[in-house]
Amino acid sequence: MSTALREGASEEVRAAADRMAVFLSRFIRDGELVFHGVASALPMAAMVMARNTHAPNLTYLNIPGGVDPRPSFLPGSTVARQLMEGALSYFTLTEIFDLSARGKLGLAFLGGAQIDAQGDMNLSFIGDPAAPNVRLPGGAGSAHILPTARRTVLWRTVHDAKSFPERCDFVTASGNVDAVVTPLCIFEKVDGRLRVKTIHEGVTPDALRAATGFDLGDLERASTTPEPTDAERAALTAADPEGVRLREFI
Amino acid sequence: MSTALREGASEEVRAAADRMAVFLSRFIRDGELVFHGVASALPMAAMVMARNTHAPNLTYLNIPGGVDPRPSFLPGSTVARQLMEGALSYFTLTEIFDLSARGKLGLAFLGGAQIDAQGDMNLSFIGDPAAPNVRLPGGAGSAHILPTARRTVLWRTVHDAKSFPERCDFVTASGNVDAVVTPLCIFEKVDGRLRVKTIHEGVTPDALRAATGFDLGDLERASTTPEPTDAERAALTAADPEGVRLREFI
Amino acid sequence: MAGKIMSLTEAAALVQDGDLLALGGNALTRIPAAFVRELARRRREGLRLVKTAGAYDVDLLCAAGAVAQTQTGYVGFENLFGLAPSYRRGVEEGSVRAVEHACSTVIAGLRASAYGLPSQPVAGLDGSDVAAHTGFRQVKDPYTGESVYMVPGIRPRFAILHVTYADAEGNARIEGGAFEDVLMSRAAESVILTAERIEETAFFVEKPDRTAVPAFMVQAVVHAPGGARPGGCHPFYDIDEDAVGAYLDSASGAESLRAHLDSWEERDYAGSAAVSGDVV
Amino acid sequence: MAGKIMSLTEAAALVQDGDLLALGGNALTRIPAAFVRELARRRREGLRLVKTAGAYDVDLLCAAGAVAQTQTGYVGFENLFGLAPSYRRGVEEGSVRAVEHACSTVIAGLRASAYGLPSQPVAGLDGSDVAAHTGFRQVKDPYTGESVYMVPGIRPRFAILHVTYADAEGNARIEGGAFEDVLMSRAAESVILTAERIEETAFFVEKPDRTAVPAFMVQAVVHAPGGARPGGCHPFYDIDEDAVGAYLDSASGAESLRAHLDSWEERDYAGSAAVSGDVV
Repeated sequence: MSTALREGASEEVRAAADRMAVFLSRFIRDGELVFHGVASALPMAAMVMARNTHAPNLTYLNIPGGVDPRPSFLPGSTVARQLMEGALSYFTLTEIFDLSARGKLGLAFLGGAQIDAQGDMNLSFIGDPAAPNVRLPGGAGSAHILPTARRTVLWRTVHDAKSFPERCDFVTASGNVDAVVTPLCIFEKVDGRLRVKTIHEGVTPDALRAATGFDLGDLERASTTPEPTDAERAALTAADPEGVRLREFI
Repeated sequence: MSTALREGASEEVRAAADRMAVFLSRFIRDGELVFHGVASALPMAAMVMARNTHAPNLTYLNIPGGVDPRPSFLPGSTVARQLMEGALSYFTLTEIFDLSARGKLGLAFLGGAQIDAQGDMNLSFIGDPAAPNVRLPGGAGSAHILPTARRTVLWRTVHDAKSFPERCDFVTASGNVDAVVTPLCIFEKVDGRLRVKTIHEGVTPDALRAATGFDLGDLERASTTPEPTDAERAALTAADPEGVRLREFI
Repeated sequence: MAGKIMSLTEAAALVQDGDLLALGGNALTRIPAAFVRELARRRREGLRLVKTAGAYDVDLLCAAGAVAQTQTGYVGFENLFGLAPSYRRGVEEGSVRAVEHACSTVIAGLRASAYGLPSQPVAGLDGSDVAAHTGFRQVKDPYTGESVYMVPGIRPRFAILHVTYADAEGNARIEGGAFEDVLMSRAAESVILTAERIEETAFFVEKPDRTAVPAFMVQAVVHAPGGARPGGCHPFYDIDEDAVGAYLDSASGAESLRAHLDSWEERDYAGSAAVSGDVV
Repeated sequence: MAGKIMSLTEAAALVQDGDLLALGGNALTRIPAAFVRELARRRREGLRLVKTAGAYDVDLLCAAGAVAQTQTGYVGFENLFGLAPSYRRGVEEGSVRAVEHACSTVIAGLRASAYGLPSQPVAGLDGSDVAAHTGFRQVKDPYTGESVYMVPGIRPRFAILHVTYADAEGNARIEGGAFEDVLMSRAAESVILTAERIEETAFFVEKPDRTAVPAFMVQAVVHAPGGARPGGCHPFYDIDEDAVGAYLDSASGAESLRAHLDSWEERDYAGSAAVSGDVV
């Protein structure tokens, strides 16, 4: 099925998935304790890739609890048993929350259905929370992790004005956001507000503005995101040969 | 060494140890969750004995964490690894405190250096706590267990006026005391005060009064503690052939 | 081997309308799927569900109209199938009250009960609307003066756990991720186990450190091979994506849901029969 | 195999005068005995010790004049030898400040730190003088209004744990009772392990569920065979009562204590040497 996914995906989607996985992986520092949660195919691929490239000493933490697993293949669910294979120890989600609470979680990847100009995110409700238009799945651990992890990187595979509003309809989580990775750009958080750090190749400033619901201000400082290198592409393919990362785009 | 202990103990001490172990065991109800802590040779012997007699379905809990262990021999330290042998599961001290806190611990045996007329106990300080004459070891879990376990039974191998004062120098723990077992008698707690329930054979009321630091009131209601039966003696010997229970009398 | 073993139907009958239930497993892994299907067949109503990350289990009970309230950090089908349709519909229509939690506050509420406390402080939540929306209150820490959120105790009537191995008395071993199952067993008033395999007690004596739930906490044991399907259960089977997809197709209407439940009935009851035969 | 392995002397040098140390094990089982002897040899001062039930480890450091404060539920030699003489003398003379705890409040204080909280509520203590004596404060639960004792966080600079097996990176497996070691490792800023055996990392991959402390929490690993003696360490040796008695005989004076420490020096240093030889 995953192979079918890869075969069936358009060139454009495949390029976006590869870029986002590579760009996420670049935020991982060697030696760091790094966590991803549920529904996190892109960070999973990014973490396995980073371990095989610039961050061989990262400690990989996840919800099933396998510390530094060597999965035989990347599962479609990021809570599946493969993330315990080859682990050195088990460290449950409860333990990961505690670790973060005491300031020792290095980096966490967290997704958002909405990410606003302050870098706050929403995975709870679209519309009035008391009578929502859309009940979203909920923020899982994000309300805990975002303010307690040393660094967090958010991502969203859709970049449009609804997904990136001036203010979320509901703030599920707020906190230590280092960066936000989208198919169009990378934001960084400066003085409490998202600022475009780099724009991906082929994306015009006008297209980025049109796709974003909040004022991007001056884009002159923004450079072009360095494209994935051949080495990064090769490492990503080796980490995720079946293209599980594409699942986030279906 | 234990054999030496048994050989070396006087007839009187051996009789006192046997009685107290048997009397403690009688408080165990079949099917109950029962706990003893550190420095608890008598309850350890009583629990193993009870399991082999009237309480085959007790669940035996202890500090090393072995649930329902089948120790190859009874250790001198009641925190030793023998109390994990043959266990079905491990249940740590932390878990036992939590179990007690949520009202599910059936019975706990707890010792006291002083036990007062209210049934409160002291394992902390003799004299002024700010400048104690004697620093005692501390109450271990008793301040937590005494008020939260469904029932507790206290014991002390020395029955004299200093050990049984009207009021403890310091109340280490207070709570749900069902009974207090001594070499001379068994107290029960009625309306917030210890009352003699039974007096052991051969102990006169006058001797008991002389050995107790608080007013025993009317002793007419007190009957004689039924002596250990032959079956109980045999079960005790089978449970503790080396006489580890005698260690509490050295 | 009688002990606490009963049929799936008998065990499901222990659950009353309106009960607060903690469901073990996480997302699509080691979920008590056969048990929730049986609750749906028995037409339970007004259930309140507790889970960090739910998927098929929470959604199916919502589809069956069995749920009045959820206390969850996440309900969805991840990148496999996205939002949980019946849960979503129930919340949006107002028949299901979604008490918004972070997974960490579900854990804190369970900890409060496990520790015999009325509530449990929790770190995080700064800047989030969750605390105000859900009504988590703060206290001033009596030493530092800082404000700390307290999560009220979550005390399920039952923890419903699908475990890898159990004996007839209720000792349970979990292979693979244990998630919040152990904590749920401590927080709940009682525990109902469904188990892939029923083993002799000697199996547990061999590796007592692997016993996740001691027998004395457990009220009922159901032999339920395949009881986590269409979810996965290490080491026996992985998530069956096609079967999850088939559920999602069927969950849109009462009739198709009934057909879904019927299609699982024989498999769901297979274990209960086996216990009085093969396994004893 | 270099990793985090160092000699006993090097590891003990990580401890500074005045540090707050959590000591693993319980009573006379799996205690970090070689490590505390080395602290005594290095003439550390002003240490503050955390333990639920201490014996030889706490008493020896008191005998050496190394202790300013203890936070313990119990210190003594049980029915084997009774009161802890040097601890007792230190407290009675005023050189050691005994912060009176129940074992459960030590655990609550460690939980506070492990959970990233300033303090942790705890059940029990009703009617006890411990709370007032030690200064545990109460808060009103914000939901029920009932008064609850809060234990301030206990955050040791190091958890000092003697474990059965470790690898060079600090993965640790404990056989027999784990006591509060796991919680201590989470509550402490860092962890120093002494280990009966140093194993390859593959040993831990084989049974990851048995890894009590993951490597990323650990700063130093010392190979210390017999490192719990005269205490016991399953499955290698039981409590050596004669040796405990010999310690108690020697703890009465500075000179005899020095002789006691000297008599253990060769054994205590045996492992450190072996690591760069046999074990690599």
